[in-house]
Formats: sequence, structure tokens, C-alpha cells
Amino acid sequence: MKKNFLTKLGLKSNVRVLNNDAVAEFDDLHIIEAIVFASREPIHIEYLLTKISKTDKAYLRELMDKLRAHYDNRGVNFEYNDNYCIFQTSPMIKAALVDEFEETRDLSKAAKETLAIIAYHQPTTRSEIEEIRGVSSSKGSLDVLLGYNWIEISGKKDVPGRPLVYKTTKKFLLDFNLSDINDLPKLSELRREGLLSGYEDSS
Amino acid sequence: MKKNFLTKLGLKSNVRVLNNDAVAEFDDLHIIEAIVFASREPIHIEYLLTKISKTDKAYLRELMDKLRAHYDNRGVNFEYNDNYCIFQTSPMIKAALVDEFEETRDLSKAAKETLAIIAYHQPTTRSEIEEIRGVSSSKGSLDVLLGYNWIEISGKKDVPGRPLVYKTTKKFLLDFNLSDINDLPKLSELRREGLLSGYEDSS
Amino acid sequence: MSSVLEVKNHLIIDIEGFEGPIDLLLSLARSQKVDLKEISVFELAQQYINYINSQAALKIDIAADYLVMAAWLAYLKSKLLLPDEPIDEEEEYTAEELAGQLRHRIQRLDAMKTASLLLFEKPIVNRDMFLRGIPEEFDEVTKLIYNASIFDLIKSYINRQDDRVPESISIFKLDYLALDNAKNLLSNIFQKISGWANFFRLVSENKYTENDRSIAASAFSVLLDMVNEQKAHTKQEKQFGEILIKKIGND
Repeated sequence: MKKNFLTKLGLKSNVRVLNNDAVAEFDDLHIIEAIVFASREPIHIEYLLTKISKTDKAYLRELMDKLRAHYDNRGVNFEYNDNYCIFQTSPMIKAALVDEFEETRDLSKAAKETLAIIAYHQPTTRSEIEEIRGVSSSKGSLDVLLGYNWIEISGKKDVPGRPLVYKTTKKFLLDFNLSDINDLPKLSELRREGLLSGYEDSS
Repeated sequence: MKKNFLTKLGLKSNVRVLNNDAVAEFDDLHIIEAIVFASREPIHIEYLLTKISKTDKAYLRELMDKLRAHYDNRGVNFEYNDNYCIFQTSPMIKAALVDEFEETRDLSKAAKETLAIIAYHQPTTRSEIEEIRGVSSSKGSLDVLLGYNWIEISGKKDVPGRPLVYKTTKKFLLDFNLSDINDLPKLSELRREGLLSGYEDSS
Repeated sequence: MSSVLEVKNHLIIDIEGFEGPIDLLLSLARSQKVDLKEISVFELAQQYINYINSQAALKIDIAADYLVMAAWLAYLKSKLLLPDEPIDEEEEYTAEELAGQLRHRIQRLDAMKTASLLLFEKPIVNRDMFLRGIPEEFDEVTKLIYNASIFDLIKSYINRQDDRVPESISIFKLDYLALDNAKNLLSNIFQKISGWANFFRLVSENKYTENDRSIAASAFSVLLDMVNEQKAHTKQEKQFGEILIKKIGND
């Protein structure tokens, strides 16, 4: 019965009218699974809404929850945030895969801090980064982060000398599993404490 | 290299440790699943044998059968022959999903070089681009960049032969987050930032 | 690498990985075991100075940044003992305000260090988990999105940037008479003559280029074609004698 229905998918809209909700759901679940599984890039939820039988976010969310549960204990997991879905290998079996697939080497402490400063203060300049870290050199860290495509140059600051400004990229959000930049850990707390601005601004 | 990953997983694994064979099989199944998922090419069965707990083809075959059965009615299928394993979108779903699908790609090296040269030297001609790149053909790259609307033909140069001249477009500025072409960092500025020092030597 | 940097790297290695004076201050502040907001800057300044002194006693090179901070802290410390009045003539900060600023900088670095730990402790793509290796395309894949950042472009540019870009290009004028031009030359000549005429003299009167030999060769080649096509008569009275030409018919 399931297969019978699937063979008619070419006539999607006509067929769906005739079939019951359960079949449509079975269908939709596998459409989402296929689309997301097929891609190396995260798939936007809005895109998925155009592919299933109802343009209904709550319904889609239900299906995504089902998929996540189905893959919960597997070698491959289905993950999503407010915007994107993706399949990725389970972090729990990382050790079996790192030799073959690992692309992100462990970064220096300096590079990690530089990334955090850019993420929380963006857009920001090299001298602002160095001011916060209290050191006068950050070029190596910036190079590494640019190379990973986690940050990008987004123009110049409108102050004397027109220094370059840096901000994080979409790839940064995706690689760190953040829905958007407001998803950064403790962001609102740090804002409230005035730690993301100068002393003057906060007092 | 036979690893028992679940033993590292805390409570869950403590429960499973009671039955070692079952734990190993649970691990092995998911390692196969993850490796086949993440691999950039169809995975050879001999390689999988080096990653699981037993170098035993019959055992591996059993696991592969289980995986195939698990994915039988899904949007994605696990397939194998005598040598290779692969995940593939279910043919029925694939047939149903015949329309636009976005894919992100990296620009070819040639296209990136060509775009960079046009950005920094505009307006410029094809032969000037080829002179800088040291190659005699850049038509393909120009076509890609024109197709992407990042460059446009802005007239003809007033020299013998009246060659076409190219310049970057508004869309280029938009896509690369530049408010103005003068926001394109100058080489001297990048050097001052201490960036790119490694690249000079590598050219 | 400059000597200052070498000194600093040396220092960073030698004193337990502190990356600059603020980092060192943060470490010392943590040892006070109170909330960083409540930290005693007076006490911290003394700790810092003691630490730097102890390092100097060990004859470790101290980078300028650390010494500048030590001097400033000594100054601040002494001012903190005085009544609350502006000590900085230009900006008119009180000692307590300067201490507040320092406290803020220490807290801010602490916050960023914590944030970086939080960011990197969670699973990260391509480090802890991996994505589909063989992406599949569905039929009618039409939309490709190209990934390229300004940094990619600059890298490409740097790799190609060299001195081969010419200042200007000069193209030499060709020093021979093309056959098409020779045909025009001969048709001009034939319009002017009636009866027999000296071919080479006519040609040399209608110079196109400086190279007479090239004109002669091209013109003669065209002339032979015309004879062949029965558009012209030629005759030569003797060996190496003048070549005479005459039009056939009226055209």
C-alpha cells in the first residue's frame, strides 16, 4: 500500500487529494529524509515546506521530531535548529571516523579566543580584538579563522585609518550548530553585564 | 584498532557492557553506517573490515544486511554489491523530487583568480587577464562569472582590435558584502594587517 | 620577526602561557577567589608587581607590555591611597574610575575566554561529526550557489600577482604590403593608364610602406594573377628589362 502510493508521486497533488493523511505523512517524512540526507549542506526549513503536502510549520516540526527520534541512536543523526536541518555522523562514534574525515584541527587558545571575540563583538577590528585580549598580535589567529571560513572581512570601519572589520560567517553558525548569532552561549547574560561594550558604555 | 566506543558513553554503555557481543555489534553497525554516510566515494568492504570489531566477512555481510533492511522503506536506501557500499536516495522519492534543488559549490580556482583580477584591475580585457594569469584561456571563467552576474561587459577598449572590457557588477558588491568597490581591501592594507604573508611565498 | 615579538614569545613560554598583561592580571585576580566584579584592584596591583619582580629575579626577559602595565599599576596603587579626585588631567578620571576600567577589562577577557571554551566544548562539524560525503542531486538541478569570500579572492589574487603586468603594450607596424592592399594599388594604377606603361615605376610612385621590395613583390604577385585572369597584358623586352603593362578591355 505504501509503495503503491509512492509510485504515484509523480502526480503528487492529484494523488494526495485521494489519499488519507497517514499516507501523506509517510510520504512527507521520507521526502524530508531524502532531501536532507542527500545534501552536504544544511537544508532550510522554508525549502522543506515547499516540498511537503502542507505548508504548515507545526506539522513539519512534528515530522522533524520523528526523524530525530528515529535516528537518535544511530551512526548518523538528524539534527535541526530554527532554520536548518542536516544529517551528520554521531559525535559518539567520532573516534572511528577522525582518521579519515577530520578537517578541523584543534586550534590554538589564541585563535579560539579571537573567534569568540569576533563572534560576540562583531563587526570588530583587529585592534579591538587585540585591546580585549591585551596583546599586540593576532594576525596568525585571524589567518587561521579566515582559512576555516568561520570569519570574513566585511568592509572597513568608518573611523580614521579605515581599518578592516571582521564578522562571523554562515559556515561558523553551521559548524557550531547555532541557529543564528543570538544563539551564542550566554550572549544575553554578557550583554546585560555590559561585558560586550566598553566600560563607559556600560556604566 | 578494535574499539568499543559505547563503553565510553557512561550509563548507557554500562548497561550494555553486560553483553559484549551485542555492544560490539551495535557499535559496528553504526560505524559502518557513519563511514558509508561520510565517505566521499563508495566505500570498499575491505576498508570497513579494518574498522569493525572482527575481520570477518560473513559478520560484515550480516551487518550490511541489517542496514539494508533498516533502510528498506525509507527515503534513503543502503545498497551494496560484492565490493562497495553506498547510501542512495530511494529511487521512488528521487523520481518525485524533480525540481529545483540548491547546491553550494566552490568557485574554480581559475574563476576566483579571474574575478579577483577583474575586481582589482577593472575595467580590464580578456587578454590582460590572461597576461596576469599566465594562461591563454579564460573564456570559461568569464562565462561562469558573467552567468553569475558578478561581472559585466562595460564596452570596448580603445586599442587596436577594440577588445571587450569587463568590470564587476552591483551584484558582486552585494554578494561579497561590499558597500562600495573601494571597500575591497588593498593589498598594502592586508599586508599591514599581517595577513597573507604565507601566500606570497607560495605563489 | 621583530625582537619585541621574540621577547614576548619567550615570555609567553616561560611564564605559564600568559598571553599579555591582562591575561596575567586575570589569572592573579582569579587567585583572589572572589567575584571578579568585587576584585580589589589595589591588592591585584601589588600581586602583579610582585609577580613581575619575581620573574625579573629569575632573570627572565620581561616584555615591554608587562613592564608598562607594572609601572601604571604602581602609579594607580599610589593614587588609590589618596582622596577621590581626578588624577588624569586630560580625561579627568578618578583613581577609582581607572580601577573600575581595569576591573572591566579583566572581566571582559574572562568572559571571552569562557565563551571560547563554551563554543569549542560542543561538537563541531568536521571535528566531531561529519557530513554526507557524496551529496546527491535531484533531477533538474538548476540553481548553483557559488561559495567565495573576499578572502578567497584575495588569496587567488596574491597567488597570481606578479610583475608580469606590462606598463604599456606596443605593437609594431607591419612592414609589408598585404595582398589585398596590393590589389587596391594595382586597380588604382590601371585606372590611370592607357596603353603600355612601366610597372615598377608606377608602383614606386604609390608607396604604401617604406619597404619597396615588399611592395614590388606583392604588386607583382597580384599582377601575375591579373594576367592569369586575362585582365592585363605584360611584356618584357629583354632579360632584366623593364616590365610593361597594359589593361585588357575597359575595366
